[in-house]
Amino acid sequence: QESVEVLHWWTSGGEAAALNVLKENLQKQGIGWQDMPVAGGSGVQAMTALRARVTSGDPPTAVQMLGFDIKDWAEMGVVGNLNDLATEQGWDKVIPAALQEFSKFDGDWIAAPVNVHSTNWLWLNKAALDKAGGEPPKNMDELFALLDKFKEQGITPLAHGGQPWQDGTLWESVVLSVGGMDFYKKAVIEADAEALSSDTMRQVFDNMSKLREYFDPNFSGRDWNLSTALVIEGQAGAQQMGDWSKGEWLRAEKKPGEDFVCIRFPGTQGSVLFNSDQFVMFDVGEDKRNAQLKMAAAVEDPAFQIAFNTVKGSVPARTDVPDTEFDDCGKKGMKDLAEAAASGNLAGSLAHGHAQPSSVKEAVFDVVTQHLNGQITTDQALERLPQAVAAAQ
Amino acid sequence: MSFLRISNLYKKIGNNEVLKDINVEMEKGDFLVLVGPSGCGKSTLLNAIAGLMPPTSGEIVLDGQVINDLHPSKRDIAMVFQSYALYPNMTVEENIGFALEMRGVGKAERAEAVKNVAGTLQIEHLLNRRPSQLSGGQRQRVAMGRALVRQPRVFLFDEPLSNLDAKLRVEMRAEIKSLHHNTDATIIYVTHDQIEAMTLATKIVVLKDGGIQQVGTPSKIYNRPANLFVADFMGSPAMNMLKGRTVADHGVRQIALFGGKVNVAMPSSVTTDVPDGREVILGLRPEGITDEGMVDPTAHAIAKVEADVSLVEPTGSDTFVTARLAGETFTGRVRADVAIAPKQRFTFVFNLDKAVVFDPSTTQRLA
Amino acid sequence: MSFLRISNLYKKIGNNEVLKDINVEMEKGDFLVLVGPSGCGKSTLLNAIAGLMPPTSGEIVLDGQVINDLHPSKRDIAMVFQSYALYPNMTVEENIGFALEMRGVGKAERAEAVKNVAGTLQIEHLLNRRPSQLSGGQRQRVAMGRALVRQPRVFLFDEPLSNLDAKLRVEMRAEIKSLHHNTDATIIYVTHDQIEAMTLATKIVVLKDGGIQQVGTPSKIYNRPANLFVADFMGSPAMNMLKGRTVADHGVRQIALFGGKVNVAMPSSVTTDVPDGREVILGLRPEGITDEGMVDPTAHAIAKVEADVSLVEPTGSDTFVTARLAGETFTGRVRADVAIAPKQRFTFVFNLDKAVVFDPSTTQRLA
Amino acid sequence: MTTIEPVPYVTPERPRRRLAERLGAALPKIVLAPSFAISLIFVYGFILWTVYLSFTRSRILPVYDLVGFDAYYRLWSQPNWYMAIKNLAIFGVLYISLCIAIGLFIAILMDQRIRAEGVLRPIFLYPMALSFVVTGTAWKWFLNPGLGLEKTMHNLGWESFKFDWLINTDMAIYTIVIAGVWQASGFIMAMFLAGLRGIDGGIIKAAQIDGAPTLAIYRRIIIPMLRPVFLSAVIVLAHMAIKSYDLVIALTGGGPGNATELPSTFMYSYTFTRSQMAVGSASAVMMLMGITAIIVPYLYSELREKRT
Amino acid sequence: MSAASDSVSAGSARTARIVIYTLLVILAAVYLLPLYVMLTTSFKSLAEIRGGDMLALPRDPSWAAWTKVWGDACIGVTCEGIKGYFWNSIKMVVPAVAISTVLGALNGYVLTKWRFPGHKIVFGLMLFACFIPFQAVLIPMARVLGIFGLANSTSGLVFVHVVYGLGFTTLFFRNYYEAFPDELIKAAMIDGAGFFKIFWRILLPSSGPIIVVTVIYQFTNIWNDFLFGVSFSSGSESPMTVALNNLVSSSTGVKEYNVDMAAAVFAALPTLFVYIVAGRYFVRGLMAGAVKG
Ligand SMILES: Nc1ncnc2c1ncn2[C@@H]1O[C@H](COP(=O)(O)OP(=O)(O)OP(=O)(O)O)[C@@H](O)[C@H]1O
Ligand SMILES: Nc1ncnc2c1ncn2[C@@H]1O[C@H](COP(=O)(O)OP(=O)(O)OP(=O)(O)O)[C@@H](O)[C@H]1O
Ligand SMILES: [Mg+2]
Ligand SMILES: [Mg+2]
Repeated sequence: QESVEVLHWWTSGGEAAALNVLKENLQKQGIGWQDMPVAGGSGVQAMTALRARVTSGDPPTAVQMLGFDIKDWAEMGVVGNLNDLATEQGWDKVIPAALQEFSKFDGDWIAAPVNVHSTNWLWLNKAALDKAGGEPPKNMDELFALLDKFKEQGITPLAHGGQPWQDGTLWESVVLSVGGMDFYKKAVIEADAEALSSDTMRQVFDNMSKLREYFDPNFSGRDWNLSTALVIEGQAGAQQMGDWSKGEWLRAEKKPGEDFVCIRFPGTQGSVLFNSDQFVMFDVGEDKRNAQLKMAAAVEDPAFQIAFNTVKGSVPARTDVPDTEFDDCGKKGMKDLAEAAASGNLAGSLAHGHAQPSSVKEAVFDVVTQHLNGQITTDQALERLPQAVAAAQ
Repeated sequence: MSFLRISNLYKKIGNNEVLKDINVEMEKGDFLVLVGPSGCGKSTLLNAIAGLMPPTSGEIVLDGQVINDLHPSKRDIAMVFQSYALYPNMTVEENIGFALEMRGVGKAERAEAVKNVAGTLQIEHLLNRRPSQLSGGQRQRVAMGRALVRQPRVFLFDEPLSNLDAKLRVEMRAEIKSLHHNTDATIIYVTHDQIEAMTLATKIVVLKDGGIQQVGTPSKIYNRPANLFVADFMGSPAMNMLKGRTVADHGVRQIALFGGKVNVAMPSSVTTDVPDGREVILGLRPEGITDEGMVDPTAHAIAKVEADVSLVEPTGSDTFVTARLAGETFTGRVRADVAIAPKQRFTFVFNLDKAVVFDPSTTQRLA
Repeated sequence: MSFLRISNLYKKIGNNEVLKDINVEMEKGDFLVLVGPSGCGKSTLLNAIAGLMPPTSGEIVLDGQVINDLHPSKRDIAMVFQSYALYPNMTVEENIGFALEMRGVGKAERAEAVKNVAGTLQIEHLLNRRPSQLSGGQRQRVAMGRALVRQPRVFLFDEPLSNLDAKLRVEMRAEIKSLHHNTDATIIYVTHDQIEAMTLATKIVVLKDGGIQQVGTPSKIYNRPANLFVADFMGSPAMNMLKGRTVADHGVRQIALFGGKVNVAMPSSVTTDVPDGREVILGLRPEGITDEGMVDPTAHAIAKVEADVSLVEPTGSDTFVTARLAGETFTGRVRADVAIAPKQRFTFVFNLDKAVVFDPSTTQRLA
Repeated sequence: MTTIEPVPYVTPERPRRRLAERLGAALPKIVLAPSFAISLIFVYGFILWTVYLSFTRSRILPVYDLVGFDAYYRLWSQPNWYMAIKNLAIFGVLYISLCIAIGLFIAILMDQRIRAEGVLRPIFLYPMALSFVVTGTAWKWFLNPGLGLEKTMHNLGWESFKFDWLINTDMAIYTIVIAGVWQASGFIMAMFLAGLRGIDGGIIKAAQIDGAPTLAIYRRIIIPMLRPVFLSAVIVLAHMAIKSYDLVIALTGGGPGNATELPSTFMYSYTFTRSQMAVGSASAVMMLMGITAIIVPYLYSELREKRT
Repeated sequence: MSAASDSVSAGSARTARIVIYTLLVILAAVYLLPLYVMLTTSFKSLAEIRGGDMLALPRDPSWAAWTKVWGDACIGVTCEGIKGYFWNSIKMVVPAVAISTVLGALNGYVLTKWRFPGHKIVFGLMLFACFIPFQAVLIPMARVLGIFGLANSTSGLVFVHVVYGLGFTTLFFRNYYEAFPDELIKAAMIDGAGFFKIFWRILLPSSGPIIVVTVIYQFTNIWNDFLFGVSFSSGSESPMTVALNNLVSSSTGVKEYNVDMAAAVFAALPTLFVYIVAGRYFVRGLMAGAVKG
C-alpha cells in the first residue's frame, strides 16, 4: 500500500484531530499515513530527528516546517518538486506572495503551505477589560495605562511565559509597534546594524523593561498555554501571543467578543507579522512520489484548510477559502491578512522563523531574553544586538 | 578475688550457640592459652572479653568491675587480631602509634615507644611502609606491635604467630614469653600450635564446640588430659588409644591390650580401684613408645611389644613408626638412626609411666 | 633418560629474576619436595611446569617431549593450588568432577570416581556443598580431590596441607604417602613444613631467592646440609651454630668451642684434612644436645658441656632448653620429665656423631 | 665385546604449531576485536569527523569545505559560551561536592545497622532510575515560586518564606544543582555504602580496642579508606556533570535568559536548532578536550602497574 | 561491615539511634517528594491541580488519567495511549542490554585473564567511549545506520545502544574480573578447559553481582534515552520516551498534568521495578566490582 510518512509536532488533541482530517482524506484515496510526531519546543527535536533521517538517506515524505528552515533545507538539495501539481491547481494565484517566498525555492514549488499564523495579537479577558473601562488600547501608552488598571484590580496585568521564543514574540510586536513596519523591515528583516542599535531600538528595549514590570513573578520558563489559562481564569488581564492562543480559549468554551477580546498588539493595527506552517516535500523515491503528490493536493484542499484552521486559530494559506466557518477573531485575521498583503504591511515573524535563519533568530533571542531577565542593561543590549546578529550570519 | 572472672557466659549468634557456660578465672600476671579445633569459639570468646561482641548472658568482671556494658574503647584491653586488622591507610608507624594517639600521648613520646616496639619485632626498617606493602609475616608483627606498644590491663592475642615461618615463630615466641616475664602482663592467647600452647601458658583452656573441656597447667593438660577429646587434641602425632580390658594377675592390676596378646601394668596415673573385666582405653603418647635403645632409664613400668611395622616416617630429629598388632594401629617415636623399614617386625618399648586410662563410655579419664 | 627434566630454566617477572638457572631431573615415581623461604619462587616453578607461566628461557621436557609450548590443558598435569582455587559456583562434587567432564568422561563413571576420592579425603558428606560453605581445611581437601581424581602424568602440590589442623594434617600426609606408594605417581610437592618434607620426599630441592641450594634425599639434606642456609632452614628449632677453631691435641683433630672452654672431637662427617687454627662453624641440631639420661647409647663421640640455662620450654613430648656459655647460646632437647629451671647450671651431652662443620667464609659444609 | 655407541641425546623436535592451535591462541583477540573495532569507528572515527566539521562552515547539515578556525573564533566570541563554561564550573563543583557529601552522609547513616534498610535504600536510589524527561515537570513545579515550595509554605502560614531561585537569573543554576544532586546522590550513596560494607569489620574493632571514639574512627580510619570510592564517585559525577543535558532542558530550558546554559546545551542548540553545526562541533571539540584532561589522569592512575 | 557492629551500647546510644532514624526519615521524605507529587497529581482532576496545593492528597482520587495514558491518550494522530510504545521500548531494551552485557563480559574476560601486550591501551581507548557526548555522534551515526540499512528501525536503536554501552559494560566487568582470582583460570586450564569453557563454566556463573549492576545501569540508561530514540526511530516504532515527550510537551493545547504525570510514572515503572527488586544486589555488586581501588 502506498503511504506517506509525515514528520510534525502537532501532537496535542486539537491539532492532531485536525490532521486526522488530512489523514482520512488520504485514506479515502488509498494512501496510508505513517505518523511521525516529535513534539517539543516548536519543532526543535523534530529538526534533530529530521537531520538524522536525511543523513541516513531515508527522509520522511513530508515535514512540517517554518520559514527559513525551509530555505535552509532546500539549499541542501534534499527536497522534492511540486511544480506540476502547483501549476495544475493554480497555487500561484491563491497563495499570497509572502508565503510563496518560503514555499518556493529557485522558482520551484517545494512545500505546501497549511496556514498563516499571525503573531502580533493581544488577548484580553473581557471581564477585566470591562472593569478597566472596556476600551481596547491603541498604542503603547494606552497599553501601559490599561495594565496599570489591571494592576489595581489585583490581577497580574500581563501574562507572559519566560521562554526565549515567547520573549522574542513579545519583542517583535513591540518593535513593530514602536518603529512601524518600515523600521521592522529594516531592523529585523534586513538586520541593518544601524537600525538594530538606533534610538528607536532603545525605545523598544525601554518598553520591554517597562512591560517586564507587569509580569507575575512566576513567568520564567512557563509554557504559553499556562499563561493563557491565567487570562482565561481572570487571574491575569492580558497576554501577547500569536493566534494559536485562541485554541485555548475555545477549548475552555469561551466565546470571542463575550468572554475575551482579540486585538492587534497596540500600535500594530493594519500590520501583520505572520508565520506559516508548511509541509515541505522531501526528495523521496519514485515509489513514494505519487502518494506525496496526493498529500500535497490534500493539504491545499479547501476543506482541509477550513477544518484545520478553525481549530488551530490560524487562517488558511489559500486566500480563496470562504470565511463563513470562522469566528470573529478568525474573520478579523483573514481580513487583516488580506489587507496587509495588499498594503505591503505584511512581514514575516522573526520569532517564528520567517524573518531570519534560525541562527540569527536565536542570537536575537539571546539578547532579548537576557535583557528581559535583567542580565544586561539596555545599553549593553543595544551594543550586543548588532554584534550577535552579525556573528550568527 | 581474681583479676579477670568470666562467669556463666553464653553467646548465641543467630541460632548457633557459639559459647556455652564459660567459666574462667585469671590472676594478674596469668598467661592463659585457649586451644580448640577451628570454629570452637576461641575468637568469639576474645571478642566478648574485648567488648566487640556482647555476650548473650553471663558476666565479665575485670579488676572487680563488671564490664559487660563498657564500650570496647574504654576497657583498656589490647588485642591482636587473627586477621591483623591493620589500618590500610596508615603507615606502620601510624598503625602502631594510633592507640597512643587516641590516648593523647605526645608526638615525641609516641615515636619513642613505637621505635622500641619495632625494634623488638624486627620491623624497624618498615616503619614508613603501608600494610599493603608488607608480607603476611610482617603484617602480623605490626599487629603485634599495636598491642605491645600499650600497657593495657589485659592482652588478647588471636593466633598472633600463625603466618610466620618456623624460624621467626620461634623468635617471636621467645619475645612474647619475655614480655610476659618482664612486665607481668595478663595475657589471653589463642593458638593452634601445641608447642606454643605448652611453652607459653601458665594455664591452658581447652574448648570444644563452645564449651570448656579442661582447664589446667600445660603439663596437666598434656600428661593428665581430662578426657579423650583433650588427649586426642593435644599433641602431634596424636596419643595412641588402645582398647584394653582390666585383669588381675595374682592380685596385680593389669590391662590386657591387643586382644589379650599383651598384658601391661595398670598405669600409676590410675589411683582408684577399677573392677576386673572392665573395658578401658589406654592412652599412650608416641614418645612413650620407643625402641629399646631409647628407653627412659628412670621409667618404672615398661612393656615390650613386638609388632609389624606399616609406616616409617623419618622427621630428621626422630623417626615416627606406625605399627599394627591384632588389628590395632599405634605410632611410636624412635631414634632417627634406628634402621627400620615397613613390613619388618620390630620390638617397641611401652613406657607405662606416661600412660593414661579412659572410660570408653564416659570418655573421661580414670583417676 | 629422566621422566621430567628441567634445564637451565630462568623466569623473569618484570625486573625481578624469580627463578635462576634451575636444573632438576626426576624419574617416574619420584616424590620431589620443594622447600624454601616464602617468596623464593616455589609456586613460580610449579606454574612453569604446569604451563601457566611460560619460562623466560630454558627447557622443560616431559616423557621425552619438550612441553614449553604446550597449552596447560594439554599437558596432562594435575595441580593443587596454594589458594585452593575452587570454582565457587560449583558444588564439591562438580569441582572434583570438572576435569573428568572436560575429558569427556561419562556421568556415571565420573560420579563413581568422585565418590572414591571423596571417601579417601573424608569429605563424602560435603559433596553437595559449595566451597563457600566449607571450612578452610575442608576446602583444601576438595582441592586435593580435584587432583587425585585424575591419573595425570605428574601431580603438582602447592602447600596442600597448610590450612589443616595438626591431626588432620597427619592423616592427609599418610594419604598422600599411600597414594604415592600405591600408584607410583610422579609428584612435585611444595611445603613449609619440615616434617612433611622429610617424611614424604624421595628427593628434596632447597630453593633460595630463585636458585637451587641443594638437591638430595631427606636424610642427606637434614644430616649433611650443603651449606649454612640449608642447615639453618631445615629443622625446628634450628640447628645450633657454634663458633669454633680447629686444634690438634696429640695428633687428634679437635675443635675448640666456646672460646676454648670446651674441646670436642672433629665430627666424623668431616673426612678431609682441615689445617690447624682454622675458624669453623660447628652445627649441631637440638636433638644432638641432650641430658645425661638421654644419651644415645650407640653414639661414638660425645662431649659434656656445663652451661647456664636461660630458657626452658616444655613441649609436652620433650623439653627444649636454651643455655648460654661464653657468650654463645644453644638449644638442646631433653626429656620432658627432667627437672630443670632457668638460671640453673646444667650438664648437657653433645652427640658429635650428628655434628657438621661449615666454613664461615664460604658458608659451605666441610666434607 | 662390542662397545655400544652411546645414543646421542636428541633434543626432541618442537612440534610445529598447527593452524587450529594458532587460531586457539588468537581466540581472545578475535573475541575482543569487534568491540574494539566498534569503539575505533564509532568513538574515535566520529571524534575525528567532529574535529573535521569544526573546521568547515557547516550549518544545517555537514559540508566538507575547510575554512580554518572560523568556527572556533565564533565560538569564543559568544557570550553564551562563556556563560556555559562559567555555569559548568559552578555546577560541576557544587554538584560533585554536594553529591559526595550527601551521599556519604546518608551512607554513613544507613550503615548504622538500620532496620528498614531494605525500604530506605530504594527510596534514595530511585531518582537515578527516572529520566529527567520524567521528573523535570515535577521539579519545575516544586521549585516554582507560584506553585511549589514557596506557595506550600505560604499556605502553611509562613508568609515571608521566599524561594524564587528557579526564576532568578543569578540563582537559577543552583536549582539545576539541587535537582541534579537529588538525582545522583542516591547512586553515590550506594557506592559509598558498598565501600563501607567492604571495609573489614576487624579494622573497626581494632580501632575501638585502640580506644578511638566513633567519630575518630570515621575521620581517621573509615573515610581515608574510602579513597578509591571517592575517586570512582568523582569520575562518575564528572562525566554526568559534563553530559548533563536532560536536566537543564527539563528544568529551565537554559533560562532564564541564558542563565543556565551549559556546554552540552550550548552544543546541542548550536548544532541542531541554530543551524551552526560548525560552531557546535567546535564546542564539542572543546568539551572533548576538557573531558580528556579529566579522564586521562584517571585512566593513567587506574591502569598504572599496581604496586604489590 | 558496620561501624556500629555489635558494639556494646551505653545509654546514650539510644538517643543516637533516635537521631539517626529521624534524619533518615526526613531525608527519605525529601527524596520521595517528587514521586509523591507525581503520583498524587496523577490521581487529581485538572481543576484540582490548577487550584489546589501540590502537596495535598487528591480529594477525589481517580484512575482516569492512568487508563487514558495506557489506552486512549493521543500521540499524534493515533489515540491508543502509550501501550504500544511501551512494548517498543521493551523490544529495544532487552536485546540491547543483553548484547552489551554479554560483550562487556567477554571483553572484561579477555582484558583481565587473557592479557596481551597493549591490553591497557585497548581498554583505555574503549573506556573513553563512556565520556563522548551523544549529541556529537548523532549525525555521523545516522549516516552509518543509513549505510547499514538500519536507519529508522529497532535493530538500529539496539545497535546504537550497544555501541555506546560497551564502554561501561566493559569497565564494569573488567574491574570485577580483575579481582577474580587468576588461580581459578589456571585450575580450569589444568583441568583441561578451553577459552569459552572457562568463561561459560567458571567466570559467568560467578558474575551474578556485576551482571546485576551492569543490567541495572544499562537498562536504566537505555530505557530513559530520548535523544537516540527520537533521532533513530519514528512514529509507531518509537520508544516510550519519545511517546512520553509527545504526550507531555505538545506545543499547543491544554496541559493535562494528571495525564502527564501518570504517563511519567508509567514510563518509569520498569526502571523503578528494577531498582526496587534488585537494589540489594546492586549495592552488593558495586561492592564486588565497580567500586575498587
Ligand atoms: N556471624 C556469625 N554467624 C553465625 N555463626 C558464626 C558467626 N561468626 C562466627 N560464627 C560461628 O561461631 C563459631 C565460633 O567462631 P570463632 O571465630 O570463635 O571460631 P575460632 O575458634 O576462633 O576458630 P578459628 O580457629 O578457625 O579461628 C564458628 O562455628 C562459626 O561458624
Ligand atoms: N606478578 C608478579 N610480579 C612481580 N613479582 C612477582 C609476581 N609474582 C610473583 N612475584 C615474585 O616472585 C617471587 C616468587 O614468588 P612465588 O609465589 O613463586 O613464591 P613462593 O616460593 O611460592 O612463596 P610462598 O611460600 O610464600 O608461597 C616472589 O618474590 C614474588 O614477590
Ligand atoms: Mg578464630
Ligand atoms: Mg607459593
